Amino acid sequence: MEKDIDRTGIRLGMWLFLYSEIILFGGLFLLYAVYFHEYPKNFAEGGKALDRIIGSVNTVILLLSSFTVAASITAIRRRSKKLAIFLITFSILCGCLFLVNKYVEWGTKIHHDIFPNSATLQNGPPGTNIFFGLYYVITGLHGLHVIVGMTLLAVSLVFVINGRVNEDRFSMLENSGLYWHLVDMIWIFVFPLFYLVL
Amino acid sequence: MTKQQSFYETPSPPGLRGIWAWLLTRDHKRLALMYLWAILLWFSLAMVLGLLMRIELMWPGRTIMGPETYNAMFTLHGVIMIFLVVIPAIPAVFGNFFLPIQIGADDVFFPRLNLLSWYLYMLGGVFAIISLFSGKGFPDTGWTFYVPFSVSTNTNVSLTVSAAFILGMSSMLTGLNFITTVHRMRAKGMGWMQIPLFTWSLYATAWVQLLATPVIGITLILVILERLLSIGLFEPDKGGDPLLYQHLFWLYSHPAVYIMILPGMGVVSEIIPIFSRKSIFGYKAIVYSSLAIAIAGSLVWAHHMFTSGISDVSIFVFSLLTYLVAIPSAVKVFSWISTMYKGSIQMTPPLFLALAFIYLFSVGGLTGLLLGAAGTNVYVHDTQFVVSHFHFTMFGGTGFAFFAALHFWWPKMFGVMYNMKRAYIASILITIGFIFHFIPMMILGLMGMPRRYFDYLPQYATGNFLAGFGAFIIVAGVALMFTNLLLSFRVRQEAPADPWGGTTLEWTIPSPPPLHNFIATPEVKDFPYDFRQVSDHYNTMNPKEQE
Amino acid sequence: MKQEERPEPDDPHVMGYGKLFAIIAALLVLTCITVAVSYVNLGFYNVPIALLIATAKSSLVLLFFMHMKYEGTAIKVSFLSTIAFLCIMISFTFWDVAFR
Amino acid sequence: MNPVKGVDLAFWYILGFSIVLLVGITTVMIAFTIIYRRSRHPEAADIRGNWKLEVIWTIIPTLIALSMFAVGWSSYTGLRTVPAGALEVEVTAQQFSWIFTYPEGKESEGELVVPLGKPVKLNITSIDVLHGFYLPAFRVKIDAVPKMKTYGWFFADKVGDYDIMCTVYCGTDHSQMTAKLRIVPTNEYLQWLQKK
Repeated sequence: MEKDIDRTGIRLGMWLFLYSEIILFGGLFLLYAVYFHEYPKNFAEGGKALDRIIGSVNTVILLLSSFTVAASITAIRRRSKKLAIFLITFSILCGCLFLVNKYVEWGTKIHHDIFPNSATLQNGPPGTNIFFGLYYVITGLHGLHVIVGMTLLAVSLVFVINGRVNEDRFSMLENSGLYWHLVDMIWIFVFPLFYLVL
Repeated sequence: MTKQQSFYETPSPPGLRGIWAWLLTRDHKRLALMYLWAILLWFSLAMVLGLLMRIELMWPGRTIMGPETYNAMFTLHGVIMIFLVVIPAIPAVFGNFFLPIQIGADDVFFPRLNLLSWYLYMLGGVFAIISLFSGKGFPDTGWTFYVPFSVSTNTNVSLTVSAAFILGMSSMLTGLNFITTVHRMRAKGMGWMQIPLFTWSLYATAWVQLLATPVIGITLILVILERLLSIGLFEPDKGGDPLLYQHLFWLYSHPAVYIMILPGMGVVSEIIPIFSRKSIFGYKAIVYSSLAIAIAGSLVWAHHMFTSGISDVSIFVFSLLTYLVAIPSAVKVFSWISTMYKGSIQMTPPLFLALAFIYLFSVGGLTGLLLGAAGTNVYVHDTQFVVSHFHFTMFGGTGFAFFAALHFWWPKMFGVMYNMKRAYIASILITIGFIFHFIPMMILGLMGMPRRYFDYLPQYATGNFLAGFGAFIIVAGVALMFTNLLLSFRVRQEAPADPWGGTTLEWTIPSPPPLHNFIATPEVKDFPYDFRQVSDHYNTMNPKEQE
Repeated sequence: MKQEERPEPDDPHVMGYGKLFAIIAALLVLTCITVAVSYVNLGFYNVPIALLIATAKSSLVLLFFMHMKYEGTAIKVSFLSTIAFLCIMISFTFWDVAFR
Repeated sequence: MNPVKGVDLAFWYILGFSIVLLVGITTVMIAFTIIYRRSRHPEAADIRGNWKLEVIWTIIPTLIALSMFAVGWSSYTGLRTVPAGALEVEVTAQQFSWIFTYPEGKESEGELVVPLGKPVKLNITSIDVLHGFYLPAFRVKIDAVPKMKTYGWFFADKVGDYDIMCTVYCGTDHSQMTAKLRIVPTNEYLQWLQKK
């Protein structure tokens, strides 16, 4: 391409996409707000049933990975390619760890017969059913976003290795980073809403 | 001027041939035309569905189909018309084609994303078709997919809903592309107040597309999850609240109404000044009213739910806000009419259609006032009156604006001129048929006939018969209009670069445009609607006399 | 359009490692606080406090990790509009559910 | 006041303004196309706006719109304020019929019989999907939502038969989901109530 790259324009496009993601989750947060208003007690009980430790660990994992992604951009711009590769790889591993935790967490819950349409939820109070319904939908959708984010980071990693992402052209990495941060930001809200409600 | 190769002759990216030059193109103009053919096809299909429904309703009882088929038909008519025709019609066809040209750019900012949008659009259409012929029976929920019915019916709703979801993605990505393009690719010297009004309206629309569409996205995902996993988020038996579905649904679908109408208003704002040879009256007022409609339109969704059991407090708030949305639309209508004051008006098919737009859209807007008031809303909500009202705004508004845009930009897009006389006859036929069709429906609604009725009580027979009669006239008119436009390819009466005497940038380049829209950097005027320089050369647009 | 005509107002700003470290440290501290507070029963106040801390955390991510602090007005204004729209979505629904 | 009157008043108020506006807009539009047609008026004036005019036509419609809102709202309060001493009938919607349950325990499907001269309050719910209770003659319309109680009321002021229809699409036989309202003199009503 002989044209100059309009990095600001590309970033603007990415941000616009992120807005739509924010609103997508916003619809779920709307449901959360209304049902919390309707069933505060069941929500508090449901929150206590979730494992606060796993939740906190996952929060820390995502925060750390966000940091390494941000640092990898600095690294690429300061031409330390090796450091950038290390940082991106670390972030992707963090994502994996997050998903493993999530898997364990969902697994335990499902083992205890708590999943959509399970007998326990069907016969329990409606508020609890709604709480866990929302829990599965929101964390599920979030998990899907983690996977997409990891894919984006993996592609960026390949590009960094083969030099298509370098100190002059790093929009791909930057945009993957923005996406990853957004996934982190959503988790920052999901965490207190599900694990810390009282 | 030596004739340049038009974009038809130069594929982009280069080296592609035949069908691939279209299927893999990144050229905004080719994509626009691909949308155009798809939309015309869908429109014709959905119109035929509508006609069949009207035939069924012309006589009481079963006429040509049973209730299951009828219910599937109005569902499909709604889904196709809303998601596949009216929402993408003007932005995807004329927006894609003319937004970059009007701001002096070579293409949209993300050409590849633009191609992806088209594929998503087609994929959504394919899903809609497949949903008809698979699963247990036609989807029969109406385009609103209201829960709990849409969750409990065992017809093939999931696939239809997925189609709507994919189409939403396509519309959202188009919006994203337009916003970035307007922000980053304006020609040098084009400030915000030098942007043509059509582009402005698309810009305002794009924001609504971008911010409102994800809401329907998540809502539809939840419907699908509900059907697959029965989570219960909207299921009253499991603690869910079906009214929340309606909130989420209208949170998108009300702003969507403005996604549909704003670009149409933009088209009219282009047409009226050109044929009045006079600057638009109150350029800034029109710009701000577009933005105001986009913003305020997002605040009034619950006025679709006044009888659904929501609280009286919310009815008060949403009814009040609804009246405030009416104002910017009124401002636009007044500005258009004032533009004609002391103009030099030349009647042409696009102007005729634009004026029909103003009339029919005013009827739609004014009947909207009856729907916005809490007390009268209770009376007419969910009756034929509402159906009539929104057809006045969606078909009388967006549909007519789309027809007007077709006739307005046809010579620019294809370089050929259609037959004026036939265009007039077709436009008049559609207008008359429209009134014949929808006024009886309005009266039926006031007499109390609910919507989505396969059969009706005897007192509604006359009105339904008349409406069916009108439907035939509309279909005849539309058929004539499309035939006339297509015949222009056979006759090949060449159109000049600027057949109407326009002032915006698209009229400064050849018809049809070359692949790279501008050879030299375009010169941007301080005011996009300055007609003082337009010569008398354009007094007649009949090319035979123009020489 | 030839884009080299437009002087690129690109951010020359590269986030220093030190600054990034400070942010991540602050984020971790806030996480500890919010978990700690959740063990104390403050009744109704637990929710607003948790949300307040979450907002503070996401603001840090937004402003520094996501470079929002150094973006132009277009992105800043549009982001705030998005958040405003989100707030309207949620709060206007409460006109209904809170008074039903 | 009978809420029907309030709704009709609001209706004519809004419709009146609308017709005036529509006729005005259309006439001016057509008149301009004729008066300023190019053959008669070849040179267009260069007018780009007039802020005074624009302010006026923003403010006046705002005021009209607000008055319409007020009229509409006050008519709505009539529909929601049930007078004391109303006869309360439980209405249950199901695919595809209406069931009316009286305080005395009588159940009736597809037929709502009420005594003349009494306000009647309808407590509406549904047992399956959404339905809409619509009684056009008395301007009553409210959705029937499962697990939720909604209400509507009317003043039975004239003997006669009236149609009840379903307005929210509810399945194949949505259009067949009708019922009859019969307003009868009180003694006839009492007799009907006794019947098994």
